[in-house]
Amino acid sequence: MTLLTIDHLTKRFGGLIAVDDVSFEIEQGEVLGLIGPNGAGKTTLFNSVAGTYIPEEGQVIFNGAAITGLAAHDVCQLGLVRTFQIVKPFAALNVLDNVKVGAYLRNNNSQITESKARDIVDFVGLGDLAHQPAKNLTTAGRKRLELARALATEPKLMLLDEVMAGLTPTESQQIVTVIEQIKEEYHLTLLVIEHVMQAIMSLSDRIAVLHHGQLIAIDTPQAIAADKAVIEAYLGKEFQFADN
Amino acid sequence: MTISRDYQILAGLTLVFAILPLFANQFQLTLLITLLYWAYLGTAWNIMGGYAGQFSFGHSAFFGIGAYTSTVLFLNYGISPWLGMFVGAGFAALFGAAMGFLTFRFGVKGHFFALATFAFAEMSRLIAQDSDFINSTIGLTMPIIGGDSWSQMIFEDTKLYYYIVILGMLIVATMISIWIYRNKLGYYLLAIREDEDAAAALGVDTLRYKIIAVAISAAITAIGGSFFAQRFGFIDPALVFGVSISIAVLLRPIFGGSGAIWGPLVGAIFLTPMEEFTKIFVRNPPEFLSFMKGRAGFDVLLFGVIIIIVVIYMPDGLVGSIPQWLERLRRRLRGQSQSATQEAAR
Amino acid sequence: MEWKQYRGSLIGGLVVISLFAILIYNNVDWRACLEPEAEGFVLSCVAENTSAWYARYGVVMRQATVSGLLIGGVYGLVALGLTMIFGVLEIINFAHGALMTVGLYITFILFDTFGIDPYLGLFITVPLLFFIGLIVYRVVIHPARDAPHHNQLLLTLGLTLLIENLLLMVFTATPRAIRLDYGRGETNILGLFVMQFPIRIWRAVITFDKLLAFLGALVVTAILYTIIQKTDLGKAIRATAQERDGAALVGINTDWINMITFGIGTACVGAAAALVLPFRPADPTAGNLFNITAFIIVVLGGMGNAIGALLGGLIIGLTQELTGIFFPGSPDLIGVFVIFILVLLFRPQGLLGQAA
Amino acid sequence: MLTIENLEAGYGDVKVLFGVSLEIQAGEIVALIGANGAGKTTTIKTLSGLLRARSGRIIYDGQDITHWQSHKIVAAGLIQVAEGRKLFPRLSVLENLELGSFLRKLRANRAKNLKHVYSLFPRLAERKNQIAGTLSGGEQQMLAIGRALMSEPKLLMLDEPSLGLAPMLVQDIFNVVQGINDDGTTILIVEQNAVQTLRMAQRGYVMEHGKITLSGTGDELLHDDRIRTAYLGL
Repeated sequence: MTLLTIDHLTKRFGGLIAVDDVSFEIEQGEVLGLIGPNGAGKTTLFNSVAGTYIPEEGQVIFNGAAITGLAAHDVCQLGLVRTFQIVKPFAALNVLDNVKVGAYLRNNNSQITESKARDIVDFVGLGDLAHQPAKNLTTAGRKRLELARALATEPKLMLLDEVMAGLTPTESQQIVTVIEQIKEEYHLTLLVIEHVMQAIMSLSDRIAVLHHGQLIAIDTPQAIAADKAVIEAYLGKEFQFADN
Repeated sequence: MTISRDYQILAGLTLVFAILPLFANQFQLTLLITLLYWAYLGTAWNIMGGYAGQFSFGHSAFFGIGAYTSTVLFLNYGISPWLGMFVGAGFAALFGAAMGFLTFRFGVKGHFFALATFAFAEMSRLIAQDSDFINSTIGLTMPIIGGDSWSQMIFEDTKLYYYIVILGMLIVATMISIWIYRNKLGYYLLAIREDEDAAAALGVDTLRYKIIAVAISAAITAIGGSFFAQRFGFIDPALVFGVSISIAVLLRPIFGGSGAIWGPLVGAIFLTPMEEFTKIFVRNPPEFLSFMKGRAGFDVLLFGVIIIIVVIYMPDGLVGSIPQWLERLRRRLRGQSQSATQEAAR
Repeated sequence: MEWKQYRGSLIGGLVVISLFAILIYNNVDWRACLEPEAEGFVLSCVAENTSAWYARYGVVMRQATVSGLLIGGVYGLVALGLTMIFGVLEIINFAHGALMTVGLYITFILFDTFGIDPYLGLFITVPLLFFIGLIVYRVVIHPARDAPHHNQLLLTLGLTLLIENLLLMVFTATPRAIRLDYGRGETNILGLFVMQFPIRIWRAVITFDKLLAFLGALVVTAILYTIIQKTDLGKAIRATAQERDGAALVGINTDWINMITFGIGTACVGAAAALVLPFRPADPTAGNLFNITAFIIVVLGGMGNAIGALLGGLIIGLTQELTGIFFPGSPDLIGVFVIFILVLLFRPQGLLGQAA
Repeated sequence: MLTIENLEAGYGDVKVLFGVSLEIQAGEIVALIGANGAGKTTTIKTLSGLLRARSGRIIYDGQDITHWQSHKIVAAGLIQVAEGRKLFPRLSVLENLELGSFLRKLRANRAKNLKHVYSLFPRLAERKNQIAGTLSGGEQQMLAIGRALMSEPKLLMLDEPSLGLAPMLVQDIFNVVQGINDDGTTILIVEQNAVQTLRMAQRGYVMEHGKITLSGTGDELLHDDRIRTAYLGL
């Protein structure tokens, strides 16, 4: 079943076309990676889907409903949640309270919310730090917190924006494990922007490549790694020659 | 901290403040009334400025609406202030919601929002000064009834009754504040304060919750305005709509710790005696400072200094900073003992 | 959300429509106004328009307009200082008016104690206020430069309370006025020619001190504008306001620029103070009016916009005086606040500012 | 000429550089390449004093400049062309260039340097009165480089000069960079465009996760499969 359909989406900033007529679909239970060089329009695409920007053209259909141009909180209400590239913890609140903000979306009862948040905090491995203010967390901790908060809103689809940026390889590996566990345990569908290639290659079922705002390829990781257009986009035109 | 713990503290404080008047003379009782009154207003401001992080620099608008509504209803229609103050609260909440909707809807944020609240307050003052049906600049005076009347909330003989009223108001306001802080609304407001985009991404309707915060804060403030009118017996636009009210209202929570449940009360406990002290000081300064005798302005000057010091050195207020200082002190002590043992090891 | 995209053009449109309505109503050839031959075309257009307007409304209107424009020049100067500080430091300096009050008292002392003419005193008040600005920046603003915006606003509010009440303690609330012994009747202008004061333009009375305040404000504004536009320092200030990192990368000491800018901004109110003291007595809160109007002008003219400050000053000066006529009995400031809130709501980047 | 030892830096509580060490000899073109988020820009920002180093040392011309303020670093001839250009958008092209020689000791040579920049980029001379914010992307990049040249760099650091430019323009920019180097200016260039950069550079460093993982001459790196690994994770 198709969970999310992005249909001819275009987003402009003044004269700049940040997202240029992009269409693809995400199946229920799938992990779709989204890659592309700096400035390719990945985050803009995210923002246009998640309600931060209003796209000029095209449609976004989520779970059978058109969500184009809906406000971020309404999109979240429907079960589509996003994380931020630059993590945005509620710095003064402790870890548990951060997650409770997410959990309150489905629930008004403080006790139930608390125990649900507690479970999720333990699940992402922040159990020992539950009562630490979020500002005391390390980068890796903040990324986990970002995941936990998003998870607490009981989403069907999670958009992850560079959860591994700024992490050491070990930390990245741990986050990949957490994401895989999340996917299994909560039966989630994921759309993942990532620059750490190793991670995204192993995590994704399919990978979509954006370049200059356009979708230049969408395929399995193996096929993408061999794709001429993708290599060109990343390394420059002449890499094949240099390779020989 | 669980819910019951906050209410335990409140119960303990209530007990203390219930006993205190037994040992207080008339002067001290006045001081206590002033203290509780500012703690009450600070608590109201704190819901909007502290929890939701929407820095209001125009609370005098709500205060004045409250004061004028109950007073006009009382003087012109004989409606008891006990009822009138809730009507005033309703008006203030509506005004606050409208102001909030206009400003938030158009994305006015941060210091621009503060300026907008200031402009709204100044405008309401100017309108009040220009409105004949509320006696324009001359103001309104409560009748002298020659005694105490609970139904009219005028106590000419027994100050203690005002104390009881304001203590009750503070308890209710604090309970509301605690309830908000410990429930969904509070979490949402804090989330909005910390990061609006992140809150929206987690499903928080930020516009709606910000307006709710303004409305609640406005309503509580307005009731404080009604109390002021009853106790002081006289109001005019400069007095109740003036900038000085807006400043005074935010001073206690900022000093005590905005965004903390007990910040406004802690701020009031520290600042009220200090204010009183400076007044006495100016009235009767020591020999070498005799030139200050009778000079107005010293108390407010100190407030200015306090604000500057608070912003630079303790932006989290007393409630937030004291634990940090203790932590730093502990760390320093530990560091010293560590280096001492290292020395010894060598 | 869609509304957001249009609100700028809508408010702009409303302003333009109402302007045209006034012009057409007065049979003014508005087409001439659409040819921007010079930078001052808007102003000349306003002047032309107003002249037609006053034919109908008589002498009160004329007087209000002239007074409004004259004091508007000073408002513009005060706002220019505020907008510079905001442009570079991104701080809304609430103490701007209080610093002007300091300037008023300095001018008063110079006159009262040392017998120095206020206009001559400009050469003392301006540098003095510049240095006071530097000190205030170092001691109060600099330590909190990374604090959240509303805390910085609070900080300058605290500074206002401090200054106002310090002045109150020292000078008490009694207004301190000075009286020039020239500028009434026949006045010799620098030995060049003799003029009769007050002069009359369009049958409106213009006193010597107000005219001088207006001209002085224009001159100071022009000097400052030249400094900002032409000198390396001015370019560095603009560069820092536009792109702080870029400025650092060409070797500009941005922290130093912060301080200098605060000093210059404060020097502006020093000049304004010396210019208005002859007709506005000093009291500890005398700067408040200028402070509030300056905020509104800055919001109106667009934060960090020098031309906008001057234009906004004239508009606010006019508005203030004219609301007094259209709504008799209503305090002057109310129309100004209405404009303020409208602009905040609909065009927070200011009338001349670029869309965010 | 420039030695970095064990540099650590980051934003707020987030650490980005985990002990970066590299060396640049006078007259070289050195390339610093790597995937997005590897820490290249952070390295350059720390070098030019926009970011404070947490630990480690930066030695330039025999002086420890680790804790210098950026205007002092500029005065020493270490000039950065920043990612995103950091032009002054509402100043004219000429004013932008003039500010390049803001420092007093540079003002004497302003006219001469301006002539030099105009000869490198005739387009800038044509548009000298245009507001910088209205230039095209390629012109803005030229202006950014031109502004840096006005500061008489001894060591010029270019951060992603090809970002967002059409391929033909990229080649132009690279030619100019080569030319600047031929005139005797040492160059550190940060790029995603690995192939072209390594062709031009004498030596290169590859960055991953805030560390230098590979280094060698341009040719060596160009034929190293590990580059591909660093970029595509294969």
